[in-house]
Amino acid sequence: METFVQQVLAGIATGGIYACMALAVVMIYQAIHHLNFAQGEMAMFSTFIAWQLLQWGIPYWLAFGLTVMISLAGGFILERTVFKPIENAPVLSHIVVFIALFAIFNSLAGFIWDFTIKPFPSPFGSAALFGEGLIGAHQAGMIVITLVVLLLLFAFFRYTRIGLAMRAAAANPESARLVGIRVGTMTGLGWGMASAIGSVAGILIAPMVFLEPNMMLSILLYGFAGAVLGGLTSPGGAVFGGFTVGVVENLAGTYIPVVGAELKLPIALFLIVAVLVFRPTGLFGHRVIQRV
Amino acid sequence: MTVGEENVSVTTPAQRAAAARTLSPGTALSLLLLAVMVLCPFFISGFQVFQLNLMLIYAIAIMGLNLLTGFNGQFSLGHGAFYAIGAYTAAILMDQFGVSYYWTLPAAGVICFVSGFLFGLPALRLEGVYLALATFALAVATPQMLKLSIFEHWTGGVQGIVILKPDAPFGLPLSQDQWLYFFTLAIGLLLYWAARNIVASRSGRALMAIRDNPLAARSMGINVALYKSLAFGVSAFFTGIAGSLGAIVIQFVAPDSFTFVLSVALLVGLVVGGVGWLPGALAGGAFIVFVPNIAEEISKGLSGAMYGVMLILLIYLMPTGAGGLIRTVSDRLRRR
Amino acid sequence: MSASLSVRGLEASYGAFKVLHGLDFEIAEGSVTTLLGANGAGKTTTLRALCGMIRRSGTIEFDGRSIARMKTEDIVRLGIAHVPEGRGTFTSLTVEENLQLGAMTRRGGDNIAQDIDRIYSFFPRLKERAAQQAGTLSGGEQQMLAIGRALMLRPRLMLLDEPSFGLAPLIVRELFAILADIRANMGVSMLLVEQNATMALELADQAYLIETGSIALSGSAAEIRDNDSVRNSYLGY
Amino acid sequence: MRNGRSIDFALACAGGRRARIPHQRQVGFQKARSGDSGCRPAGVRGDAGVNAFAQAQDRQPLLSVRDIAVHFGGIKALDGVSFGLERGQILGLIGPNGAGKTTLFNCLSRLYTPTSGDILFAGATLLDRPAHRVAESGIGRTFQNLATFSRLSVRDNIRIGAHSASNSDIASDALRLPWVRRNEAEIDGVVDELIDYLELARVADMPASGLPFGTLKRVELARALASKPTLLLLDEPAGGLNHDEITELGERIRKIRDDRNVTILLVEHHMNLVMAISDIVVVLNFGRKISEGSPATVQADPEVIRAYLGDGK
Amino acid sequence: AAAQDPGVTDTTVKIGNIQPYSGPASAYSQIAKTSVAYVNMINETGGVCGRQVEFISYDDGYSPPKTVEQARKLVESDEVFLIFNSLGTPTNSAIHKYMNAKQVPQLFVATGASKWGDPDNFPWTMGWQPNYVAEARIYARYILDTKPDGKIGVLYQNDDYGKDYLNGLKDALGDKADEMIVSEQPYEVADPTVDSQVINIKAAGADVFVNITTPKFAAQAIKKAAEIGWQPLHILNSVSNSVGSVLKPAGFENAKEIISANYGKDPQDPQWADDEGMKKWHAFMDKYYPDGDKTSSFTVYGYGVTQTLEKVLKASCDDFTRAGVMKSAANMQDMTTDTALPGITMNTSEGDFYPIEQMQLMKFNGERWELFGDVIDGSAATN
Ligand SMILES: Nc1ncnc2c1ncn2[C@@H]1O[C@H](COP(=O)(O)OP(=O)(O)OP(=O)(O)O)[C@@H](O)[C@H]1O
Ligand SMILES: Nc1ncnc2c1ncn2[C@@H]1O[C@H](COP(=O)(O)OP(=O)(O)OP(=O)(O)O)[C@@H](O)[C@H]1O
Ligand SMILES: [Mg+2]
Ligand SMILES: [Mg+2]
Repeated sequence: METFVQQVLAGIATGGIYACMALAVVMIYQAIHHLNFAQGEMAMFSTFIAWQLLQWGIPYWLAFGLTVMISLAGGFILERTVFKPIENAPVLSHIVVFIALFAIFNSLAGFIWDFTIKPFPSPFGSAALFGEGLIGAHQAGMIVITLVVLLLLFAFFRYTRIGLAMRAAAANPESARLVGIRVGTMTGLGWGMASAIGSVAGILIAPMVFLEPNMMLSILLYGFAGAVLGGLTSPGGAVFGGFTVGVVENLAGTYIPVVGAELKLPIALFLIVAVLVFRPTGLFGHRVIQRV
Repeated sequence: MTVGEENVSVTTPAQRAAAARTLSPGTALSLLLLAVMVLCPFFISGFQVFQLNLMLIYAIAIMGLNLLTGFNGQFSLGHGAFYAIGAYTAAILMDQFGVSYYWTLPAAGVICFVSGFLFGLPALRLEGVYLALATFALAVATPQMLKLSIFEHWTGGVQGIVILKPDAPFGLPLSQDQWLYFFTLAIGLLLYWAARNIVASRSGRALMAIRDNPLAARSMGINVALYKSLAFGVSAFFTGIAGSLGAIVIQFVAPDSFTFVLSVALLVGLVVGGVGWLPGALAGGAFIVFVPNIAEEISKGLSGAMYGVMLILLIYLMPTGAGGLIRTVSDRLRRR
Repeated sequence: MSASLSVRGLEASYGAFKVLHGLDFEIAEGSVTTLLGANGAGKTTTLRALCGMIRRSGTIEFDGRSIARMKTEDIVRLGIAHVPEGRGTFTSLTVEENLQLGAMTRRGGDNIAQDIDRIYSFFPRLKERAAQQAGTLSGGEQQMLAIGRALMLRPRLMLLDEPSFGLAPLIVRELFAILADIRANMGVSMLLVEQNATMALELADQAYLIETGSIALSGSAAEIRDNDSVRNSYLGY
Repeated sequence: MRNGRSIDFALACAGGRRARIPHQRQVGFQKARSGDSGCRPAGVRGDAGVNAFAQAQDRQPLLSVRDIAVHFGGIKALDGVSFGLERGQILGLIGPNGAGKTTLFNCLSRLYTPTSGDILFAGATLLDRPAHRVAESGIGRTFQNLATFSRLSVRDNIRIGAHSASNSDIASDALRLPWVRRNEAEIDGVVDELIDYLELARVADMPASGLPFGTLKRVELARALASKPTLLLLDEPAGGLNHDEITELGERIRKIRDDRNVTILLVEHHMNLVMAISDIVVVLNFGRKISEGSPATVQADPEVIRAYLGDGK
Repeated sequence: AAAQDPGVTDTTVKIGNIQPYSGPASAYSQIAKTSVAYVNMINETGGVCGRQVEFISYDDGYSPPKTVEQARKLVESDEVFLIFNSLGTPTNSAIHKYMNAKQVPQLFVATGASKWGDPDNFPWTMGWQPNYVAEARIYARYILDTKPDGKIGVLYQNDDYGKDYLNGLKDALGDKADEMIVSEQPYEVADPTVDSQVINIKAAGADVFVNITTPKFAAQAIKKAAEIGWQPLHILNSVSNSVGSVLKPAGFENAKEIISANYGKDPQDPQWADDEGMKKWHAFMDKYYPDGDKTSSFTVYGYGVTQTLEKVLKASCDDFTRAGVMKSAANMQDMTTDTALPGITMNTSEGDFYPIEQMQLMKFNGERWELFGDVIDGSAATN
């Protein structure tokens, strides 16, 4: 029983990591109706930027803000430069370019900052809060920030015209142009926001897993899983999904005999796919009906 | 007879003629290519033959992926899994049961068809991104499954399985590399022929109809669920055979040989070769084998980045892959 | 009076295949011009070319200002609304969101709500479906939505590609009444592509007949109405 | 074994398809049907189909819609509609936008399942058939908003129409076995005939995307006919056609009914067309049937005028 | 000159090397970079046996098929003299047979798996570092001495490396293994954290924590254990006992009292500040690999292993053939390197292909490792 509670708490703590990333995933999905496989590496790169700024002695929150700004601009510019030439290329070609970006960011980061792990400071410290330190001050802080980002995102899509424009641009670019939406700008903005959220996620995650070029490799997958489980169209769902994945994974690893420990991740993923089979657009994603 | 068609009609015969004209160069070209592929093993080093062999093997795997993604519109980031199943089938059969290498191919094919078909069933309900995640999950889970200690007796666990490379039969004056190359080439041609038949057949049309418009396809009497699963099965069949060939040529299988990187490589190969264009698989295979080496030549420390940059440039050069490029070029020629 | 839209030598093609072979036509301020033509003649292509949805060449002047090089979104921002062939519904969004998008480029959210109500008063069915996913609407309902969305822009020029497509007779009549009303009270000029030639010619001032991408016949609506070939093939009397 | 059966099938179907002389048409037609029922893999085809054809000759009507309702959440797209349709008739189905016409079509092709009510086709219920087994029972359709296979050539689009009327398995297809080749030849025969019949020769080898709207409507018609339907559902076939083309279409529909003995259910908003070619007209409004009868009676029905036609006439 | 083996001329010798420069394992490529730098140093100081060394290093991204390709490229088209220090167990396994069939030395492979010392079946393959099994034995014996009735929890990487350690530990504990080991928790390299595993081990009531992890996860585990206020007897495998790249990130206060074993000197450890060997190493780093990471144990490793190669090659001058090199590799007597701990020597023979088998235990005092006990021979640890 005690183990159970501990594993759940630990699951929530790591789930926080996934939830952060899941938000970034939802953001990009709303903007391009697809997953960006380079997103994790972009977040990692942003985190290195933050780390560099801190090394230069810039105070934490200033560095934080700067990084978010840089990532926002970076994401926007990246989309406008790299993807402009292939605007009309099929989606698979875009996915391949995501993969290329993945390779580029990963290898650049290793080249610039090498592969040895780096401690990353937490603004909240690591004091044990409860669960005998299972949820420390940092985890708590991270969860709070995640929820704040969630609210902002939710409001953005629900109540702002630009949010609506962005969804429209992703859903039907041609018609979007016909109502005067600058589709390119919207996509760029979407990338910007996604990479900004990604940078926040990275900065919050790094203190827990240590900063290094492969930091996000698996976390992105968990982020996808969380977002997809919750429903890619629902920020709230994504966060819920993230936490669920964290908890389920731990419980699977602890309680499923024989293979549990060895197959933590596969089992978690299997469960998610199982859920999808029954709710093909995730737990909270809204179903788009096709008709003739 | 309406105006619109007059319009069209003007162009059609021209295009038909053009088609006729470009057809012969097309076949000529492919025959030339074939000739080159048959002859070159005699003029290059064993190691290069080995590389070409790998290229062919990846091409076969990509061809399988193409049937699923290009012709049926289902998106898979997990084909490395089927490649792995094929490879392990071959390795286990040869290592534990002393089966001769050529019998492992059909076995691998069948096993992969079944697993592909079964995976296709839940995948039925998933589309686009959701399917992408499911398949990606499969890719990520594969090495861990292969490591699983309860299968260790067969899979050799983390240590993997070492197998022996076959010699050329009936005392043919061929090195192991050359023999395996021709073996692979033959299998590849056979599968290519089969793939083309499928695409040109009733089943193939059903697959493409589902890709273009599932609802209409259903109303035309196409059992969408069945054909989608079949697509997965057949696709896995091809990729699995490629996997077993891979195992035979590499002489070794281990979980680390089949990480998600492999699945991603196959997808990249598919797109570079041209989605929905079977011969593109060759270009894709070549990309998988050679481009990383080129990237490494340029810069060791940044080989990853170089690879990425080259990939992007390639996509700029041919946004719809080699297939698309060739199509546009031949269109240009036509208009002359 | 200043030509609201004037087109000279408009050409457009799809890939290798040229569809428009140099069209010239005018739309006077606040007037309605209609394009007639068999299917495949190039009417839709003309409208698409005008608002930059396909590559085109020639001179296109809107209020004396060339829009031949402009991007679609900028052209729309000048107040040119397009009811496209195939309706271009945002199928995954709600009916209401679709209408809001129509007003996307209008600065200030001021009286958008009123305009939406106005659209609802034109097409009550849309009001009943306001919160529904637009993709589930019936064909005709989606057509109404497309028209409503275009009106939300408060356009100065409307490009209407078969607005009566799939609408019930009663609604068609109402639609033309609405168009007439808008034209009269708001001075909106219109380029109308319509298979229902009878009603189109009733509404229009000017008319052009397109055949295989070039203008075969032009004149005032009245003249065209009396042309025999048009009578036979478009009006049927 | 498998092949053996399929060869009979080819012959049987051939027998059916070659039948062109009026009084034999009926017979030949059934041969074709029972023929391909014979060559379907066991299990794919239930008894419904077979009964259908047994009963088809004597029992009328061909189609009877019995009090069907379709509800989407609160929306009653269809709310207890009943009508019958006899062999060889053309029934015009009209009504305001959103009245439920397409929804009814979607029920007939089993893309939707009625909330209540039943649909009998040739005496057997359709509701126990999945959508992909409707075509083989003899119902073909076109779509209101084009649903062609855009990347495929017109010819392939039509070939796909013949899917349900032929048979193969992916393995034999991959090996291009003799009987597969025979089937393909069989299909191509049907397709070529339709291409001539609907004057599509000029566009036959072009991709569907980018063809003019009216042409694509004809492609859909050809595709539907390729499955040798007994009942043909046409959803607004005249959309985007001018007066001339509509008259032409009207004649074509009649012709199809006559020389292919197809029964036709037609949804259209072009009154001249509907009233010109329909034997009976059914009017829906808000998912209910508000009127039924000969074109003349319906046109005169004040209810219909108020709800649909308007009195501007 | 007499018939020479491929890759050798009177003035040059080609050495091949395979390491993951790309992909998840790319951290290790620092080793190869160090080797390259070291070879430059050799060449500037006259090369070996009057020959300049040409060092060809390829990337295999830690993927066995790619390793095979690269190995064949080195052997068949670059025609290298030998392949040196190729990294990884699965990768080396993939070329194990090939290298021996081709009779090309597969020298000093960069993995501690026990299978590399099998001269009867694989006379052309030799390891270098103490193998994992041997190291595990040392820990087992330490546990049996200090906590004979301790409850052991093991955190191990779920691959050959982790399992070698685990098995080594088990058979050294002998029949006590079952009762003593209360929890075995595997983790995947793909796991973001090992928190859950650490918690399970603690929950199982373990008071001895055997931490068989690579640097990142080692640091995580150390940090986590401290966060949840768990102070077992913490044994950390040598793979991750670098002060600079593990203990510092994990936090010195958290790393206090950790036990580990080592055979090389830690560059961060002040006690080697004016040690002859380490001075050489620092000089080398400054001159030949200035942008190298001095806090990482990889650069030390790279220096040590390449120096061993240098010595072996120099020992083969009179018979500079592949066979000759293998002979002198199999004939090390109390050979040492600048970076090896005092008293740690390399010894090999026809029957013994394990160069380094000795290690010394050490305890972290909060800022540096304190060696204690005497140098232990892992191979002899149990008997
Ligand atoms: N996307 C496209 N690709 C290639 N050709 C096209 C494309 N769209 C239209 N065309 C061709 O351009 C010509 C004109 O098409 P357009 O849609 O303008 O006809 P239209 O006058 O609008 O008639 P309708 O609307 O009744 O189809 C037609 O011959 C058509 O085949
Ligand atoms: N899947 C669905 N979900 C919700 N509502 C639906 C769905 N399908 C149809 N409807 C509603 O049911 C009503 C009937 O739709 P249907 O397409 O049958 O109308 P219709 O008679 O074909 O109209 P039209 O003449 O415009 O094509 C419409 O109001 C539509 O909004
Ligand atoms: Mg048009
Ligand atoms: Mg309808």
